[in-house]
Amino acid sequence: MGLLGENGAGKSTLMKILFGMDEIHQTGGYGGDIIINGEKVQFSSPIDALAKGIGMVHQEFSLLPDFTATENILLNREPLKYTVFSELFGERLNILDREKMDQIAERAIGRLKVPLDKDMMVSQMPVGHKQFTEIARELSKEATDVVEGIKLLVLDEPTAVLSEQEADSLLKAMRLLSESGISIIFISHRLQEIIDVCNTIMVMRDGQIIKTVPSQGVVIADIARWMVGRDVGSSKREARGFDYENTPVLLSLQNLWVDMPGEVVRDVSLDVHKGEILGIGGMAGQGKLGIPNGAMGLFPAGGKVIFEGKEIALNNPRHFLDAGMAFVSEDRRGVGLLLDESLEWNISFTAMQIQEKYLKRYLGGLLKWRDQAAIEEETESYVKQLEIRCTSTKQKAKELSGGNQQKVCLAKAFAVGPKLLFVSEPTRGIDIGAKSLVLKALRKYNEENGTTIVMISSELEELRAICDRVAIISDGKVFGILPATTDSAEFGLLMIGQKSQVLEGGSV
Amino acid sequence: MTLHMTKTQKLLRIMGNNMVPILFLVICAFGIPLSGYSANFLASEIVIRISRNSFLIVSLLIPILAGMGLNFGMTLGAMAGQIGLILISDWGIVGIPGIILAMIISTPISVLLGWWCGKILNMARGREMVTSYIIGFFMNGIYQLVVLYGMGAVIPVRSNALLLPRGYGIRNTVNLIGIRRALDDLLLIRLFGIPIPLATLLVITVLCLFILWFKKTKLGQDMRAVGQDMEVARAAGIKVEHTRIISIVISTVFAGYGMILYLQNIGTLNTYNSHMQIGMFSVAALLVGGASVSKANIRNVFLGVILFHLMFIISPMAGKNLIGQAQLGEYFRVFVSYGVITISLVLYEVRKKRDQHYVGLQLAADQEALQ
Amino acid sequence: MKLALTRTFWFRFVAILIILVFAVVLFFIGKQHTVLIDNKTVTVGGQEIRALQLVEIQIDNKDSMELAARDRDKEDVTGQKHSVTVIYTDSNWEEYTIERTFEVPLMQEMVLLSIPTLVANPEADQSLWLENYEPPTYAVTAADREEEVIIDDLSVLLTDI
Amino acid sequence: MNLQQLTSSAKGLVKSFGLPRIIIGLFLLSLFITAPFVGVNIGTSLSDTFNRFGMNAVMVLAMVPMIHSGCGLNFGLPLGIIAGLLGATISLQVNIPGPTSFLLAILFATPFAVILGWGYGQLLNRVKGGEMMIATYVGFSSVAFMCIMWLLLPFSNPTMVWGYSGTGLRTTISTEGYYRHVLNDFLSIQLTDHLTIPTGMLLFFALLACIIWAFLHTKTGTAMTAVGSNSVFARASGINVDKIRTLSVIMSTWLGAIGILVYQQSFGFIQLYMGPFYMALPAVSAILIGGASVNKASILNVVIGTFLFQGIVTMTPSVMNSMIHTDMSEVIRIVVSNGMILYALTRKAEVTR
Repeated sequence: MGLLGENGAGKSTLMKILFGMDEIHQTGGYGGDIIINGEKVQFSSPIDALAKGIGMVHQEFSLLPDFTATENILLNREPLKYTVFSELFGERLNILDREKMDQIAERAIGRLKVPLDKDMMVSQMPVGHKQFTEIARELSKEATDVVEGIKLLVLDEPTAVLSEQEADSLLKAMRLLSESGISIIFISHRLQEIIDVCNTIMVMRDGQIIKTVPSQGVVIADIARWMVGRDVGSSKREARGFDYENTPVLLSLQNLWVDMPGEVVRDVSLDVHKGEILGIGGMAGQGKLGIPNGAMGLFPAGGKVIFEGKEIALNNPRHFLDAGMAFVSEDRRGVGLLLDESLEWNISFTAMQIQEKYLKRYLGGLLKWRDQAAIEEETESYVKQLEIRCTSTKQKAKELSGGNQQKVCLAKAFAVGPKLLFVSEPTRGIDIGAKSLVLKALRKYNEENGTTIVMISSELEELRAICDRVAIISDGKVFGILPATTDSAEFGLLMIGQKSQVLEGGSV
Repeated sequence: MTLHMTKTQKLLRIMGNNMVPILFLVICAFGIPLSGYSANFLASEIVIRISRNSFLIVSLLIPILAGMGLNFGMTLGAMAGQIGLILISDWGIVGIPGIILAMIISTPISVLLGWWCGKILNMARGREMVTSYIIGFFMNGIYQLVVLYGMGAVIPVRSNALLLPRGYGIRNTVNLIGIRRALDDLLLIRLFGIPIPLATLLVITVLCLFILWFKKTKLGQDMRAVGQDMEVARAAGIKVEHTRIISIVISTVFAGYGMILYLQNIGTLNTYNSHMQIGMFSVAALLVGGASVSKANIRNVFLGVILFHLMFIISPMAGKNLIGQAQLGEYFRVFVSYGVITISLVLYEVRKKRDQHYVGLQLAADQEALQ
Repeated sequence: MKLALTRTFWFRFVAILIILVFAVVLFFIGKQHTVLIDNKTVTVGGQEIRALQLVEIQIDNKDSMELAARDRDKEDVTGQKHSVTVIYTDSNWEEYTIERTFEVPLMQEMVLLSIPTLVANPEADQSLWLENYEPPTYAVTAADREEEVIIDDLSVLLTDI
Repeated sequence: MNLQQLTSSAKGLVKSFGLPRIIIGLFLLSLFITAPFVGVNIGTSLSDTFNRFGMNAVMVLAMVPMIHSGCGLNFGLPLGIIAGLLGATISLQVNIPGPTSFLLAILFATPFAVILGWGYGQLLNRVKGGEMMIATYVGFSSVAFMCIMWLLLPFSNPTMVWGYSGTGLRTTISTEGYYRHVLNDFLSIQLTDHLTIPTGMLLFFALLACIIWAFLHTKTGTAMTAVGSNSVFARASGINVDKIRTLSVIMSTWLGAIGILVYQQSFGFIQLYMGPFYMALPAVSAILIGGASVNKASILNVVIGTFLFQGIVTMTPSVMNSMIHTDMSEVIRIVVSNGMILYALTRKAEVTR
């Protein structure tokens, strides 16, 4: 069974419900029934889900680097040899039964039929083998009197991090398992895999099941459409004609690589024209977030960034900002805000440091004094302009809601008065109202001040809504650039790494 | 992921990882001739130091295993041990029975203190070391409250030899004549004129064996797991907090025993000071042995005791012969002890950073390869 | 934390019990006493017993000591049960050996063993010739002067370890 | 209802002011109240408190810059103190009597403070996250190192070196005839025959405090606070975090140097060798008692903290002595100060995201 859908379509939420993870219970629980082998179940915690014989392999590994495969597979489930001390100090003082551990590990690995050395340190493993170790751990959970043997295995994007051949051997292993009577829910963005390996395909969007079809005879294009939703040409928006010939290139990235954990950019080359709004989309983990973070210099990066004809030295935000660019980070709490400080500080700080705004100068500029009045004034204006809901401009940033925090981040960037503005995931985790307001603000800012905006988002529709062009990043490279007016199915294809004929025509 | 390093880089890395022991070898190599001590004298001194200190140092191993860094809170154990000793010398219990009784008394105290210490350290996650260090100071205050004002007033202590003339509180120094070298002399043999306290060494060996055995147990495995990644361990259902606390408790109890063995060798208890510096010296010795904040084993302990105390023995004499001031040597060895800890702490942090940048370096390398 | 009467609990319970018992035993066998051996003329129940001219004393198996008249010596012993051997020669050079065992009260620091009394009536109960002895307190306190307590003394950092 | 409001507001007050501070405050208050009944002169104890306040306040102030830049509590204060000691000894060596020597001491101390502080800062930048532990040991090892230096450095002023050997500095050197009480006696006010206020010293502290306060309102000061509050944010705003941190460390070190000089001029002696060893802990706990946390501190914290801490240190011995005829002050000091540090260390861990 293959499960797929765009980011935020509700796949992982569904799985969390299935596992009774506590964040579900905290955030208002769920309705409906889960039925396993005809009996209705209600899991209050992952543990009793496991007890029912459901295993899950998460996207990010939970392995201990300096343990061998065996030790990881049997972590906290090691078979023990009796020692007399255990009578006194509890069974934790029993000796590990290494032989038995090896046996179990071997059996588990054997079922996968993969070349996995059970005595290899995880830290030395290629990423594929780590994946196998994770799966083997689930498989090794054999039937005991309390725990049922593994029956259902959930794989959350296992192939995302794998190379081709690794993926292949994983798929093989999956087939073996399903033949051996273990049902598998396989979440992936690589449609071809899904079609190859799965019996049934289920597509989700906006928390609903769109389609559930047998995999025979399904073509990728269909799936793409189901995923992205709207049918061909149904998108309605005022496309503003933007002629690229007569507008100079403001920023051009050349062979940019960025080491941003989870969002690695391998080799990106992009031209951004003056005054346009460029959208950058793509699946999570493909590297779209890495681009602005790298260009800004928040993460180690290499390659060329040329702004207004001169090259910007990388790995130092100062140069980036001095050049007249600004960046609204996707990580509001971590990078975007001084949570413990007032709005005034948050909004004025960058401008103050970079352009020496809001400063009184004494002793011939030797002493640069913070100009409280100017700061308040500025803050007030932005609070009005962006409708930031706050008790006062003195309020601490951490007390605001996500949406308002995002507005503060924008205000911070606007205060610098940038020529080019990177906006990363501006609508992540904020309510609909705030969303549209933020997007409007961006569009307005672009039209009034002619500021070039590069907007990174995983929500294709919002990109198509306000951008002129949308570039799709896949596997750390620009996979294609299309005018925002292009039919969303095309984007869907690009996102999942399928070249299409239209692309050549569409690309600028 | 393997970033290809040149031979020199590899060599430097190895040097860096063993910098401290190498440094000490050099110091000793220069110091020994300067001090002009005979090999025989040094040998016998070293043997004494090993039998005296290694138990204390071994007690540091388990928290490191559990990823809690160097347990400066071992001072707590030392205090417990001292309380045990004070009590038995008041009761006039002597010889081996005295030592064992002192250990029995110290155990519950150590367990309580250790438990409390572990709880605190769980609250101050990420900065265990500095916290355990401060805990040492804090408990020193409580210890003084008990020993200097409690004993004789609340806790019955009768012996005039122990009590201050004012009738309560223990004197600055307590003479442990009753148990002095009781264990050492139990099985004392001489090799080439070097006295070797077999009994003590035997006890230490047993402890080492215990440590080795302990690593094989489930608990040991859990501690290793917790030490590597708490979140993963928790996800696997290991009781992380509990495990961490246990590791501290064990360490504290052993520290208590270690202190008793240490003092039975010295023969006099420096009531208000003995425990304070013991933590520092043990940690220093362990680090000198090539241990790091995250990795330590029994080999480090003994290498450490030998090198560190060799330096300790020779430096005053060396100082005297060098500049004509023994005091200089004494300051020098204090400096070295602290310096060593500083260096290895710094190295540890720096290395942590370096490993984090590892991925980036690799990516860069790939890019270079491409262009 | 609730108390569960599991197997482990009982094991722990017993273990702790054993340790406690062991501790008590240690207390008994490890307790140190001082036996003062005294060879002075004493008067017991009105009649005077004269000190011996020369007598050889041995407590347990420690090396024996010789006491002339009016000598006093001491021996440190651990534990409660001990034996004393008295070897002396009377006026007509005949050698006698008296061997007795005696028991020191547990919390008694010092006992005084009067040889003449013992020799005079070797069969008598130990209470006759062995009496508890309290050291005169002034002996200790006299030496005392008010000493002030040094708490955080940094010189210890320099002292040998 | 009304009662509820009252209690809630009371709770709020406690929360805002911090429970431990309230407890300590009340304790001190009770000491002051009981003092006259047990025959302790309020006047003397007050002037003692003021005196000690002045002596230590600057060293407590030395915590502020490093806390602001997120370097944590400055357990490495002894480094600064050493710079101060070097300044003091050199100024005595130059042997110009009177107040001038104090200025000279500051003058000589400054370059050392800057150099040491810079190196110290470089080190701390390499060990972000583990600052406090390393700071502690940097302090200790530098003290131990200077012990060697005090023996070897070629000082010759007879008031400083050992009489018999003629080389090597004494453990304690009197500042008599040099800058002893230069600040204390400056405009000092004699209210009663017991109560005198060392105006000069307090003014000096006020001056330094104002400088720091002002600095925190400048561009760089703002940057420093931001670095401490969220270093990633600061970096994303184009600030050179390491540079700011180094600057803060230099400032702390310098203040430490000045602090010890103020201490000496009031105390009357220069304590060398192991003298500076444990001087960091009281300063650290003082600022924490004042309500600072591991990454937030204000001048107000310094003032409150120093006053409370020194108040307790001065009051407990006298009051305790006259009450129960035993001096438990030492123990109380140790427990309170270290307990406070523990409290801060654990509390910070809870709020970290």
